[in-house]
Amino acid sequence: MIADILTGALRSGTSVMLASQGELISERAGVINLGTEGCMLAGALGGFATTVWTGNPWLGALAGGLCGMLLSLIHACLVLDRGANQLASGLTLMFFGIGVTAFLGRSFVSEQIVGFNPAPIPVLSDIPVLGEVLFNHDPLTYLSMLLVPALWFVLFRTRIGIILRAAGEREEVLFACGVNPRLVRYAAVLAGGFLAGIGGAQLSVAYTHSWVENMTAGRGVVAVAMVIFAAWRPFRAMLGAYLFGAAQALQLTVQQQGLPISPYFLFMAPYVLTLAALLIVERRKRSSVPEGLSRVFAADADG
Amino acid sequence: MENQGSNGVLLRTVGLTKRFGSLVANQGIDLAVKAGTIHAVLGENGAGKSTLMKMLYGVYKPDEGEIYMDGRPVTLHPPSRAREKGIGMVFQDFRLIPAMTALDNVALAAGSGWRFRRGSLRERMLEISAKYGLSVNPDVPVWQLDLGQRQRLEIVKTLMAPNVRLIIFDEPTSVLVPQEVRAFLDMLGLLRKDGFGILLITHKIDEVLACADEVSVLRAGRLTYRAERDEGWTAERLVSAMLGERTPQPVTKRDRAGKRPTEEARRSGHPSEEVPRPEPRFADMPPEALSRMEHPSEETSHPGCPSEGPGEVLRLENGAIAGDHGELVLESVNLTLRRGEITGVAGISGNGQRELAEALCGLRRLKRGTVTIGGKPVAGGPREFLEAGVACVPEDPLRESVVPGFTILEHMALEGIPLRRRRMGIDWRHAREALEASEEARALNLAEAGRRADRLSGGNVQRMVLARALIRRPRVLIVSYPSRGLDIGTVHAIQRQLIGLAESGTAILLFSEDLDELFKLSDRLMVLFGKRLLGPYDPAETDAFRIGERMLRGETA
Amino acid sequence: SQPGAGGGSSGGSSGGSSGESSGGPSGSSGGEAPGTGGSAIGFIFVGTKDDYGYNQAAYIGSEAVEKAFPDLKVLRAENVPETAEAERVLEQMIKDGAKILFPTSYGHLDPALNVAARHPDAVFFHQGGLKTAENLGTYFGTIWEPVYLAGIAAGKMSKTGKLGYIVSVPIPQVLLNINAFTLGARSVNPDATTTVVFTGSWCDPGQQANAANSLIDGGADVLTQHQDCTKTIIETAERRGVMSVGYHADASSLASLGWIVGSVWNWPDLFVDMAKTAVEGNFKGSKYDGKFRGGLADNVVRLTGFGENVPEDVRTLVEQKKEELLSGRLHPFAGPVRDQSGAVRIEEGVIPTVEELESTDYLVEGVIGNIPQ
Amino acid sequence: MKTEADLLPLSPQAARAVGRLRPARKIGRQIFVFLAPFVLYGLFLLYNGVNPWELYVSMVRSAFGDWFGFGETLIKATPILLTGLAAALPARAGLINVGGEGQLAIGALLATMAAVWLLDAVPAAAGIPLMLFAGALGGALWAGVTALLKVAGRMNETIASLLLNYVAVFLVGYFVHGPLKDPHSFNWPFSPEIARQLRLPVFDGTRLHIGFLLAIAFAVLVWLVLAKTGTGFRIRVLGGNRIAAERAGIRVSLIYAGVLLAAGALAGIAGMIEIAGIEGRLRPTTGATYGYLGFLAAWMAWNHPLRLLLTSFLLGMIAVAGNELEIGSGLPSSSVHMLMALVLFFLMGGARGRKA
Ligand SMILES: Nc1ncnc2c1ncn2[C@@H]1O[C@H](COP(=O)(O)OP(=O)(O)OP(=O)(O)O)[C@@H](O)[C@H]1O
Ligand SMILES: Nc1ncnc2c1ncn2[C@@H]1O[C@H](COP(=O)(O)OP(=O)(O)OP(=O)(O)O)[C@@H](O)[C@H]1O
Ligand SMILES: [Mg+2]
Ligand SMILES: [Mg+2]
Repeated sequence: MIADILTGALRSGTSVMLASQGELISERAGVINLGTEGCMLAGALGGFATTVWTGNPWLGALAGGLCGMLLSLIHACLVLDRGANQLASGLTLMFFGIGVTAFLGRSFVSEQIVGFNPAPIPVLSDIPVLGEVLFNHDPLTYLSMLLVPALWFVLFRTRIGIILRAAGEREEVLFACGVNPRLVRYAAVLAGGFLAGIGGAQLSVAYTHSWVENMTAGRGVVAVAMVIFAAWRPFRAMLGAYLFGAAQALQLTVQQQGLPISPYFLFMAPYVLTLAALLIVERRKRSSVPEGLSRVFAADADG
Repeated sequence: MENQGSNGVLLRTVGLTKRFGSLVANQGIDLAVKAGTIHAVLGENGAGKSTLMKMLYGVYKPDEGEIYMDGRPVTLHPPSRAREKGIGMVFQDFRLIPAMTALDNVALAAGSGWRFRRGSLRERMLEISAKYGLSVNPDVPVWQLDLGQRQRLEIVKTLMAPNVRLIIFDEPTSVLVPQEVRAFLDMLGLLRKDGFGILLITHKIDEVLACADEVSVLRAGRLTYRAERDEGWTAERLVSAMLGERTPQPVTKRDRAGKRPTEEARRSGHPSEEVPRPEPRFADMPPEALSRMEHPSEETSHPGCPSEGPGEVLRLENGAIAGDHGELVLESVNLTLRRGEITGVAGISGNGQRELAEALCGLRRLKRGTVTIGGKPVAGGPREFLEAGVACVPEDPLRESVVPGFTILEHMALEGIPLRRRRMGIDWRHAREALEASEEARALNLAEAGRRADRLSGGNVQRMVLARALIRRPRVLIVSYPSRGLDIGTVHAIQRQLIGLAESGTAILLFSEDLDELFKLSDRLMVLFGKRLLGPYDPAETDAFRIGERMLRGETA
Repeated sequence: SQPGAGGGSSGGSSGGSSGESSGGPSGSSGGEAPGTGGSAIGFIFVGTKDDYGYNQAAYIGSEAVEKAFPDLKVLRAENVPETAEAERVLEQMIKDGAKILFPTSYGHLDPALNVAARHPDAVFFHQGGLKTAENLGTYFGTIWEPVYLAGIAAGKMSKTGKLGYIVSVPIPQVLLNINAFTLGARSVNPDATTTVVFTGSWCDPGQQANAANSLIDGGADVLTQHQDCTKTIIETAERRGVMSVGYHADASSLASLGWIVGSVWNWPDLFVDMAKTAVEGNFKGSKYDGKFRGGLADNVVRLTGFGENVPEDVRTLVEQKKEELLSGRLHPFAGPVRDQSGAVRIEEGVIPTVEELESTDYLVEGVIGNIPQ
Repeated sequence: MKTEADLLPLSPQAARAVGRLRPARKIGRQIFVFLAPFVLYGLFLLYNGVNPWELYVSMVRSAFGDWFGFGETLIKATPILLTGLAAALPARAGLINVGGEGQLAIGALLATMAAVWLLDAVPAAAGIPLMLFAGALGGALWAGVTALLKVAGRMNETIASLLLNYVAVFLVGYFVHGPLKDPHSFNWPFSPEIARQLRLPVFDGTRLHIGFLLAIAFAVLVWLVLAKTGTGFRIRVLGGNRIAAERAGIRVSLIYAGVLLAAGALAGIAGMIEIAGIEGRLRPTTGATYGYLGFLAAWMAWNHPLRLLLTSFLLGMIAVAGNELEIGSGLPSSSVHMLMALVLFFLMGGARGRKA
């Protein structure tokens, strides 16, 4: 049963995880994107539609990423060029994403696709518990697992990573170093949208093989919360996303035990757990909020 | 331009002008910097020095005028262009990212491409720090470094950029202790020898006298004086160029004549304002001076034995204070403040000054120990401390005291002027009248009450915050670096106010990096070193060397 | 506020509605029969028309109406929440000329009652409600009949005897279907159990996939559902090699291996007939003026075709039971029916009424899972 | 001594006047910002085979054409105004409350509980205020969770309040499926109807109830408190610079908790008004999306309570006209979201060319 829950954690956590890695990039560069939800939806629809047209889920995943990126471009323009409030712009983007995808996606609700299917990794998937939990997933899930160390490496071991983090800490420093912080932020927001889009595509093309409107149902919001829970670290964001997935799996398992607990309390569990996790993290000394971001949160009344 | 051939001139500006809205920050500046020379730029607060430098580094785009390098006109905006052309800048407020390590900071500025080789970068970094005596640990996050170390890192960073030829230093010495200033000026000498062109911005005339080859003075955005070392210059000439017709009045020193007749005599080598000379240098100290320190018997020192003395107002007993990251910054600190006395605290920046000041203002809870004010223990937050009569002037008033969009009057009402109610609201007219009637505000030449405080210059903000504390006539005043980065005129005004306040009975704790100021104002001196507060010492019985020694090495005897 | 209980046709009209609080702009009703003289027919849906489920079925019905009455405009509004928002939309439609309105979700009932009181000249056909008014009748299909039959097939086909049921929220229709399914399965396989999982939403494919996987991990080898969208569950079951029973829509094409059978709605004929009745001014006193329930016999609900891998004996058994149902010899809920705790809910020999069934608030013996109370 | 003040030739008044120069360009831009989304959306409509002009006319008519439509607009604007205040008030203290959604839901929940369980037989004069109080209490309780997490747990209030929205929806779900279920509802998930005398009085010929006057009164009250009182002064100081506020002895935690509780109460009152003014009973989705719309309205109004009157009316109008858009054009309801998002995008992009 534990193995089932862990497997479930990976299954339902992967889309959140991808989106939260994307959001992490964006927030490391100082831009919080509450529109991640919208980007995920765009990715889910774009990925699904492309898979319908081409029959190729890989192209679908790529297109999903690009759609997420396209949506995040709006956020980037508003926030970085027009000085709009990040939170308001993000929320609007969320609405916009829901509306636009619901509109454009109508004809795809009844479509069928041959999406990604679980592809057990030959030898590894035979390892007793571990094999089932880790090595019996769809290709996007494997990729997402590889993404995390890669992202860590880029962030903390390359100059690109340093520049990115600097953009989120103090843009005047970056400016003084001759790098245009706005460009860096643009790139980060777009990269974040791309990953959120892939997260959405994972949901539609790999996990559920279907598209319905608003199918992300708040996963994008959780992805944003997970970045904060993770204190802007990729591995912890992965952990957080899987924790969310595990809470969902656990919730279902508890229901099947027939325990006399109202399912409504179980539905709350993943969110309450996310809050609890956040609380525990925030209690530990001063967390490592990128300085640029803390300014956003401090709601400087002017924008 | 007539000066086509370079003849050593690295950079020349012609008629450079910069406006901020209706404010003209720089007006028609002509300036030339030669390779292998130190060119000092003097000017009081708000004269436009930083603005000029930021144009040279490409942060601002000039509104008018041209810049030539090697005789060719160039555009320096944005900074990436300036850097390409070989200009580096060490900013007044550093351009470092506290959350990242020193090495990462260097990689950010000095590297290129998307990868960096940590190994070779670290090697080059250590090489350059060794060459110019700028030791920094590459692997420590910047927030752990003190200001001196940060500045060294900033300089290393600048030197590591490819093809730097001209380095701009914006008020580099304001954060350094005398010993560090010495080392810094020595390093400037090395750079000069290696052929760098150097632009040095400062308020301190003695530094200019000590090292500059050429000087330009700015006043109210215009160039008022320019001279080369050979042309001969005097401190008086420079001061009057900075301040115009206004002649600075020296601060009336505290009259300690009755108690300590020998005071003036003992402070040998102390420069007076009228004829500034270089600071006493630790490195220059004669061996006799050092040996004298081994017999500190003549000094009064009572660490750890505070007894209820006469006029005691505030007492901190056995205090332990944690820093921002939870680490212990100060332990078993004992401190007593008395009515009408100024207690000066010296120490290298980053030794717990901020933490101690914040603890005494209630902003930082003590880990251990107690604070008693007027015999009553005070725990709790700033409010309790305020009610107990403590006023604070923070280290960085712009960040810690200024509310964006609020006027000076509103700021004064926040702490200084008591607010009266009028119907259900606030009686602003009364507050304005109270402010206009206040002597302190007039003495400090406060800007008009209706102006937005966040648009004031640093000096004006400093004056506002000080005036606010003075108006309250507090029992205790905790004041940090009141004259940091201010021009002489303002410094004198502020110092006079502090002395006046003490004479009216307030107990003052004064943090300063300027030993001169500490000696001039303090009745007792203490030193922060290595998690301890040393002292108190009687300024009449010790001298700058010994205090400097303790700042660097603690209590050696 | 006593709601109109009992099977009466036009009883308990304004039960719970705040009809008279606002006189409202009533049209020129006069002597005209309600529902006549309009220029449009309005439909409101709680979801989108393409959900491959409940709303799509109703939408298809609305298309048939559109075709049958070329002179009348068909107005539609999707995603109308089950709040007073629906009132606004209905008012808007009336303003745009509609005299016949189809609020198609259970939660649209109260708003519809309010609007109906304000507009006595319009006729309302509400889908699934148990309250009626002078000019508001309700209709529904006894879909639990085919669901019972599908339960029989599932009970026969299951090897583990563990059936999984993925549902949204515990409303009576949902509970009724779970019970019918379980009774069907246990009628042929007394040891069979149905594990119920609530997802809390009508259409969240991610949750559905989670639930399906979780049930399969727990040993279920037949999955069915009561959700507005159903594709994800059937596809997930198929991919993981377990069988599935459909609901709302024929999804056999999604599961060539595991499809057993499904229960679907068939609204077009009924909708057209209801609209016709109203347009011709015959609503009053017709069978639709009150609570109309159509079943297998009226072809309002149907059983889909069987999957390829369903053996002949199962097919014949189901067909045979269907005949019994149609002839009235068999009633799935004929007592005794026990709930999860073993208590008898329907006494021996009692056949429950429509109201009793449509306000089910318990799960029968053999169901694992619980409803909030 | 020469100060910076001397260098500034203009008085602040004069400087402000300079800022107001070139009004023609400014107005031009505002017209553009307002019209552009409709033009863009019109193209989109044309592409989908709908005549945008006819549609816009009928939309305007549906929102302003008669008292009923106008009343609907005000009905929509009422909760948006209140949840907008719930976002604006904390924003002035430097907090970002995105929890209006959940606070409204819990306010509605408590108001309904009070109405159904306690106030069934209480006359209107006492019953309505008590129900209002219950709603405010509910919202405040929910915001109190955020406040507690913020003040005692140092958690970021944006994320906390956002996540709590989801929890609140499930909590309401629990009650309407469980303890608060109407025993006569044939087991459908909604609460019993509240007693007739607890319903807010309605204006003739519309569904408009006096709740909207209440909301306006609250907006004025919030403005008065912020602009005139000492408390408001302290709130704004805190919003401007937290450290400065701390140094000035302002009790930061107290104000944080206070504004969040007040915000929650305002949103909770919105919930109560939805129940007592419109719905008459609690359903699982009562008041959904008003919280988010309120946040956007507050943002559009720069968190100024009086400007909020305008922006919430604007959003209410689009929402009402959106129904007509859907019915009249046959386009799906999601297209209303698109129009609203477009309007907001342009406002965001166009309203502020300048930066701080
Ligand atoms: N970004 C800006 N916007 C508006 N005014 C500015 C800006 N930067 C500087 N100023 C104003 O321009 C004038 C010159 O400022 P500058 O910082 O160059 O002075 P400074 O000589 O460096 O003073 P200090 O010794 O205090 O550093 C001041 O009055 C200042 O208020
Ligand atoms: N152009 C702007 N862009 C963004 N935010 C703004 C702008 N102007 C004002 N604000 C913000 O909007 C809010 C209200 O501003 P305003 O200056 O009108 O309020 P106020 O005068 O302080 O309020 P009151 O009228 O209550 O005294 C403040 O948070 C302010 O910072
Ligand atoms: Mg400067
Ligand atoms: Mg104002």
